[in-house]
Amino acid sequence: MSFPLLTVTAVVPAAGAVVTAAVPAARRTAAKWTALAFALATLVLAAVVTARFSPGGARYQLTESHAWITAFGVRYELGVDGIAVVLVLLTAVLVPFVMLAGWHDADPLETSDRRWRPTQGFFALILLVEAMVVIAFESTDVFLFYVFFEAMLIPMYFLIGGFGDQAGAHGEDEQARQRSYAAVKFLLYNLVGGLVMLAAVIGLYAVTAHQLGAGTFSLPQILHDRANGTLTLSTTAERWIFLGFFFAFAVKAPLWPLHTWLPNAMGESTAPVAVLITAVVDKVGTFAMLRYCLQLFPAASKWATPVILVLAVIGIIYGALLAVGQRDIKRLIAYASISHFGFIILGIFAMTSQGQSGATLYMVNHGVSTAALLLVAGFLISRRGSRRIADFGGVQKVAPLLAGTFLVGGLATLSLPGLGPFVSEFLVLVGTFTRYPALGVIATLGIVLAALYVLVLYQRTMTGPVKAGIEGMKDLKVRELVVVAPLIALLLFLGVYPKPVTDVINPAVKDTLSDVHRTDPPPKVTVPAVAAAKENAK
Amino acid sequence: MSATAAAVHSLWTTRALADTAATPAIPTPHIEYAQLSPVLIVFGAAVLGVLIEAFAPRAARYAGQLAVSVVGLAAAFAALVALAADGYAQGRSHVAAMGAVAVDGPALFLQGTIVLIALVATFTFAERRLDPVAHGNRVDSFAAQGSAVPGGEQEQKAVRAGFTTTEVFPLLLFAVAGMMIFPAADDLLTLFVSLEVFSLPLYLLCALARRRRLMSQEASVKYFLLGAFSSAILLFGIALLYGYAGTVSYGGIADVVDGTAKLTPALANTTGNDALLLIGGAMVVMGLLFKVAAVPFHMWTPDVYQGAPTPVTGFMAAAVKVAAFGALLRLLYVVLPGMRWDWRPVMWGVAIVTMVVGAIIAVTQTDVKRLLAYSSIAHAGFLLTGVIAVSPSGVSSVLFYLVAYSFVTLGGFAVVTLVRDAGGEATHLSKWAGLGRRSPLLAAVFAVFLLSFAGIPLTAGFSGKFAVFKAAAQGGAVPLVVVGVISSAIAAFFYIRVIVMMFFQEPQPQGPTVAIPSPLTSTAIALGVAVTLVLGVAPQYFLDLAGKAGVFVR
Amino acid sequence: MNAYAPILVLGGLGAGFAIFSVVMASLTGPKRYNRAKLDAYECGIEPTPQPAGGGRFPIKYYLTAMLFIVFDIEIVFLYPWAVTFDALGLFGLVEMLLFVLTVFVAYAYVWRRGGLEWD
Amino acid sequence: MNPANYLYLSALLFTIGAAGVLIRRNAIIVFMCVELMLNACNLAFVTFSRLHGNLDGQIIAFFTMVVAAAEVVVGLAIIVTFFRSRHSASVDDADLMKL
Amino acid sequence: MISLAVDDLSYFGRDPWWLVVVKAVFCFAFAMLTVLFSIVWERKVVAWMQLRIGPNRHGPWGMLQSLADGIKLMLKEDVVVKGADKFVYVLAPVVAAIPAFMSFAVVPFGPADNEISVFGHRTPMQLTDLPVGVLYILATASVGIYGIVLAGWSSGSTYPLLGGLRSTAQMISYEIAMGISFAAVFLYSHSMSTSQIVATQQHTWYVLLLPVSFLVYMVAMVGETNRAPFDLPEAEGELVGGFNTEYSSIKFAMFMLAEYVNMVTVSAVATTLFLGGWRAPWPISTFWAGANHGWWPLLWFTVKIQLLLFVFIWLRGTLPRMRYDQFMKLGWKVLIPVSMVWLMLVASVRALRNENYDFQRVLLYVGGGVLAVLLISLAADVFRDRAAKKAEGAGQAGQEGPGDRFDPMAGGFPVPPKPGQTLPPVPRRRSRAPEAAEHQLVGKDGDDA
Repeated sequence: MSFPLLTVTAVVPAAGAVVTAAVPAARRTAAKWTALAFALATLVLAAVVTARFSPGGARYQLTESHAWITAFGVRYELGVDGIAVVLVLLTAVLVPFVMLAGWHDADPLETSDRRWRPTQGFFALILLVEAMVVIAFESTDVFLFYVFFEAMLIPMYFLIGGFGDQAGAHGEDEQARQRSYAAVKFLLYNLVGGLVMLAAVIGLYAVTAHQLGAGTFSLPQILHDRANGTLTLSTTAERWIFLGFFFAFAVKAPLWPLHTWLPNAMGESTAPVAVLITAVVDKVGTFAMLRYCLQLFPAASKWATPVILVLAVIGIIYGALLAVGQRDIKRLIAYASISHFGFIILGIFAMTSQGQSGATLYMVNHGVSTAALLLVAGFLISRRGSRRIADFGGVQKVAPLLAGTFLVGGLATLSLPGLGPFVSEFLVLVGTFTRYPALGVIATLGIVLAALYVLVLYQRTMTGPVKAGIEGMKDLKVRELVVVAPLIALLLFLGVYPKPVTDVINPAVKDTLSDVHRTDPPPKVTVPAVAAAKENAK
Repeated sequence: MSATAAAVHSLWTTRALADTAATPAIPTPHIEYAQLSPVLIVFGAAVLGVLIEAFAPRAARYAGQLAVSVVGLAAAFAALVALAADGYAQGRSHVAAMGAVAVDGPALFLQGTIVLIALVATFTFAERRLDPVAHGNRVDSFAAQGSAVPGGEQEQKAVRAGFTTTEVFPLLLFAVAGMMIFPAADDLLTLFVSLEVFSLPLYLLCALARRRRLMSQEASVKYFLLGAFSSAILLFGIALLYGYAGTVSYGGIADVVDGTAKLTPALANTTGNDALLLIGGAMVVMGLLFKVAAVPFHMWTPDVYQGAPTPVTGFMAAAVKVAAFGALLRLLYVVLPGMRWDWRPVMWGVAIVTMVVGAIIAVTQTDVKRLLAYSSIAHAGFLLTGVIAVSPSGVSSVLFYLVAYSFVTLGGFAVVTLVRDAGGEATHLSKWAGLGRRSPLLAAVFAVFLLSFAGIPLTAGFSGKFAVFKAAAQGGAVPLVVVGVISSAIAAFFYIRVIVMMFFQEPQPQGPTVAIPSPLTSTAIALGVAVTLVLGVAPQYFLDLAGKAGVFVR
Repeated sequence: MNAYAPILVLGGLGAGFAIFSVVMASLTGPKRYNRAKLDAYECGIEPTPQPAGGGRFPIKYYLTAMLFIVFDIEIVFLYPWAVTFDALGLFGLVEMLLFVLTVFVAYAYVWRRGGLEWD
Repeated sequence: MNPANYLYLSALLFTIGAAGVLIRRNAIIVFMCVELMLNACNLAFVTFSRLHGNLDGQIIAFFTMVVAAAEVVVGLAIIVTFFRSRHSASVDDADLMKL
Repeated sequence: MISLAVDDLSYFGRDPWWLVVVKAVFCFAFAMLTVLFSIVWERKVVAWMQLRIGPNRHGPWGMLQSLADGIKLMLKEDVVVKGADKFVYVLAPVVAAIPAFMSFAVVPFGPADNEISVFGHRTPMQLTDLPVGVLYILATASVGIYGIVLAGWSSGSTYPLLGGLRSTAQMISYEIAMGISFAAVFLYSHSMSTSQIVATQQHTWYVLLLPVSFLVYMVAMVGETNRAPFDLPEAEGELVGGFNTEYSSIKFAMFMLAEYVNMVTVSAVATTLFLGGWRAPWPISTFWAGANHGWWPLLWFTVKIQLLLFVFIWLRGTLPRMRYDQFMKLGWKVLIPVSMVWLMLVASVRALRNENYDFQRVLLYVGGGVLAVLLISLAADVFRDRAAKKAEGAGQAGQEGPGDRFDPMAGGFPVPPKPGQTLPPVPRRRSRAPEAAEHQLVGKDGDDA
């Protein structure tokens, strides 16, 4: 048996969570460093996984397979394809930054906030989330995936509710109420989604058990059996089960109109936790659409595509419009994220190779860019103690470095060419145009709006006269720079040279497309023309 | 009148020759004592407990009772394991004691579960560290003197003298013995008698709370009146089934229902009357549904759970459910499979209503014990979905769910006993606010239990729920699964609410304190956590066990 | 059924006699109203409005009644057993000994805890 | 005599008992109604026993009596305790716990 | 074979209706006459024991005294007290009286095989018989209790209520011991039908086979009928007239009648179950084969009943009334265990004999067991006495006062204690109940419910 690299990648952060939680309460700093060490170790392991993954090789690599609950036909099956590898790596990269950014967030002694927040708990929970997300990306067994898909809600719930942001506009009681409201809303939305998926999972089991004799959840096996015809889903069954799965993923992703938990959750949690939500955990939703919805239920996916695409486009426009109107920095970013998730889903369900690889790339880029923007915003907010846009003004005069990084993050969010998101957004739009030109055109409007909300945000907060309460604002400290600088570097790198990532992604996307029995349509519009149109839009 | 033929009576040592000739010898019944040994051991321990009550000096009773209960239950469990190892759970399973008791997989499995539950419950019963020391005596959760009027002079005297009701241990053991027979009963008479054997001690136990005695007595009266009512209904159902089939043995009735029995003229007459079968079956099932607290028959649950002493509530919530579901399974799977087209639609309805009502009403509760009561109702609904599957996997999934649910419940109620204020246990939810700040460990443990109730993956509750839903889906009850999933979501809301209270709300200034338990309660709680996690992460062994045990003997 | 009919006849006879006597006495006897005479008898003192504390009486009587029920029920099993004793053989003896032993455990408990004491 | 008549009587008694349980408010009377139901069951058992020509029903009647007796003992104990602490045996007074 | 011949009870239930009526009237008359006679008889005997004359005005030797009493009561004013529940108040005496008569239905006055001829119709000398005859007797006796308890309750007065309760408690307490002593009889007779029980006593009366059962039954039957020395419900000193305090006129007479009929009934049962029923006593049966045939059995039966009634009267004339606690103690703590142990002993011996163990082995097993129990009990007693003495010694050392010892026989006469002196404890066995605190089945403040 080969070395269980994938398991170890997930186990290390989990073990880290246990170790961190076990650090004595008084030794906060030690706990932080322990957690960071484990996060970095995970990063190393993720890097090793990426290195060991050969893009042209088998579809699922580094596979592991053990019996787990034979009574349910559940196996402990891990394996990564190109998409998963990239996302694992993204997770592993982001978590150390999240930790560094939130270094003092859960430390009553280091901040003015005297609420009871155990430092060990905070870091342990982050590591736990990381472990669960990683294993969800790695698993090739539907049940295994489902278990962690659901289970990661609990640590996230505590992170949102227990370590929330103190910078809200109202009194302490009101904040506490808001916080727990946000946490419960987050949990209930996702739990309901998960439970609906549970019904679908059970339905899938019933179908496989009925047709194969023994129920199975193994993705490769199901695909194999479907390919050789031993397993056939009736149209009705396939559609219902697909809807069950898709509902859960759409809640998680989040897709309009199931998105309403996200602004609350992101608004009430601290910036690092918000990064965890939007850049890491939500990616599981889009990832699962790509992997499970499309591969397991190709026919149903095709059946549902029109509706989903429309919803995605609505999400793009709706998110962007609401972002424009926000007065709260984090909520603004949250709505921007909703808009971006619309793009990702659009790319996935456009069913073209450009669209899907664009969507995958978008997941990565969105992760990095949102992380950069949110973390910087977090620094900003914690300095002022407020997240209302109106409370800021002229920051670039007192804290130029802060303002600068904020600008870069913002530009990445509006997909400025040269930064990572541009490439992915471009690919998504191209992929959509080739099949659904009308939707592509409407989606492009989202970009215009993105420029609007980002630039307005920057203008109101950073430029103009220095407002009261901003005068003494300190610029970024070394720790904060260490957090932001690599992320910006990464954005630049991905914007200029995305090939290493796309190389890994593309074979997996092709496989997925072939599962859906779709091929790229013959081009109707030439690519340069689209690019030109896009440039004009800018 | 042949006087010489009769033996000459030489005082009272006569052998009645002539008379024995006249009355033919009745074939001696054959009782397999070895196979009934688990139950007999528990009964023996209970009787021993009564003797201890009668003869041991007061100071020695507590220790003696505890020792007898623990040893008795452990021995019973050992006997069960030995029986199972001998193959009585599978190949050698058969009906013992002249057709009264089945010794088969489900019976042994459920009995084992009940015995273990009782063992843990014994620990919580024996806990004496929680209540403040009264006049130099450590006291448990039970009334100093059950017969004394609450607040009366007699009670004060008893409290001063440091009396405790050590009778609770024999009562517990009697109840356990009844519960052990209940799912193993293979004729309706044994079913009824064992139902009463375990119900009567429970009625009494409910009335014996040390604090809030009026409430406790009220709970007991309610439980008793409704329980007696339901058992009367069950009995009438038995009468009708007997009238239909001319026998009360499960196998015999099943034969008649299937039409494979030899028809006597009387039988031909009664079997023509389907009303007997339908009404009788319905009434018996009603009696059992009362015990499992399924919805139209659930009215007693919240009040009784709230009023009873918390250790008793925990025991009841766990063990009664196990026993009653065992009996329900056996009844539906052995006696009435022939008419499943009649009872399945009804049970569908019951299951749906139970799940939904249990979950919805729980949302409005403000008392932890009532909340858990409604949650237990909702769980009864989930279990019913497994029962409806009518397949081996239905049986095994219900068995598995019962194990998972019962230990979590026990642990949950054990945690409730620890949170106390001046008036005893602080069960009002508002008092639990901020508990996570005051004692994070306890709150975390309770949160684990709640998450398990809610069915979050990696907990026992999830495995159980998955198992029953899976069985139901395979049995074609997909809509039921959907309803189950929806009510799980509703149920999740109120579990989460408690967690929110504990972790995200500021502690009240006059909030409760958390008592430091003795190892007894700690063991119960730790076991609950262990079962929650083990069954959540690696349930395979237990699923296998339940799967192997899932075949009824007939 | 016939074997039971004579019982009814005898019962009817007894009932006829009793009812006849009671009715007759109410006709034959004198009627002299006297308020004091119709009061409840309490040795000449003013009678209490309700008997003995509002119709309540010592709980010992309840206890005795309950104990009676418990032990009387035991006899329900003794009778059929006794009638068929010879046919049951040693099995019957052993089972009944166990049964009686169990009942006597309860008996011992009641005795030791003062359930049989009157003071 | 037609055994069906006994069954009708038994059903009638059972119904009266059940109605009493549901309607009456005094715990003792409720309880007596339950006993009435049990006795109705006994009548049914004995009738069916006669109908089928086997003794099972009569034996069950024995056990029912025993169980009823045990129930009486336990039930009266509980109700008397309840009554002593409240000076009322009405179930309507049992309202410390509400829905 | 006797057992078969009687077991199917084929001789019963065949009489024409007129014969049934005749026999029923006979039973009724037998009971009434015996009662009338025994009331006089009782007063005569008691008077004789107390060295006085007794009734002597009505009829020869006062033999019509009870009839005169009856007529007098009939003409008395029928008072219904104010607080009474009228209907139940009137019903109670009737309820008490009817079952008393009904028990006679299954009492065998003679052999069960068409021995006698009434107007040319051969018939058994018994009104009817049931397979569960003795159960029937027990059942009717129990119904009689309702009469008493209803009488006590419906009077709406304190004394009757307490009297009724006492009487009920008393009757049910002794019913258990009585029931158990019957079981031993059934063990031998294989039947609960009275005729069969008498038939199986052909060779040996059960009083010889089961002496302990007989004694228990004798005690229990006195308790059951509320007769002296167990006439606590009517204890004049404490409860005035007990349950019938508020009754007068014929209703009172009904209770008296019921009591005496019950005496006759229990005597008849005792005769049937233990004294060979209608069979001629031993020396007669050996030399006179016709003694058990024809109408003669009626004679033997009557004689036996009268003898038992004499015992009742004798007890009344001799023994003082018991205290209530002593009475209950006797019932619950002596009669029940004794009769139960006895029954088990009888059963064990019989079972072993049935299994063909020889007599010595049986004696060895059973005797050994009994001996062991006795030894254990003895040892326990010794140890407890030692502990008690120690406790007593400790107590006395503390409380012994100087000089003012009370001499109950100062100056050769019994004298009461002076102020400051206390009566010495009555020397009696220590109660087996250890401490007062142990009595906790009942609360001290639990005097009412």
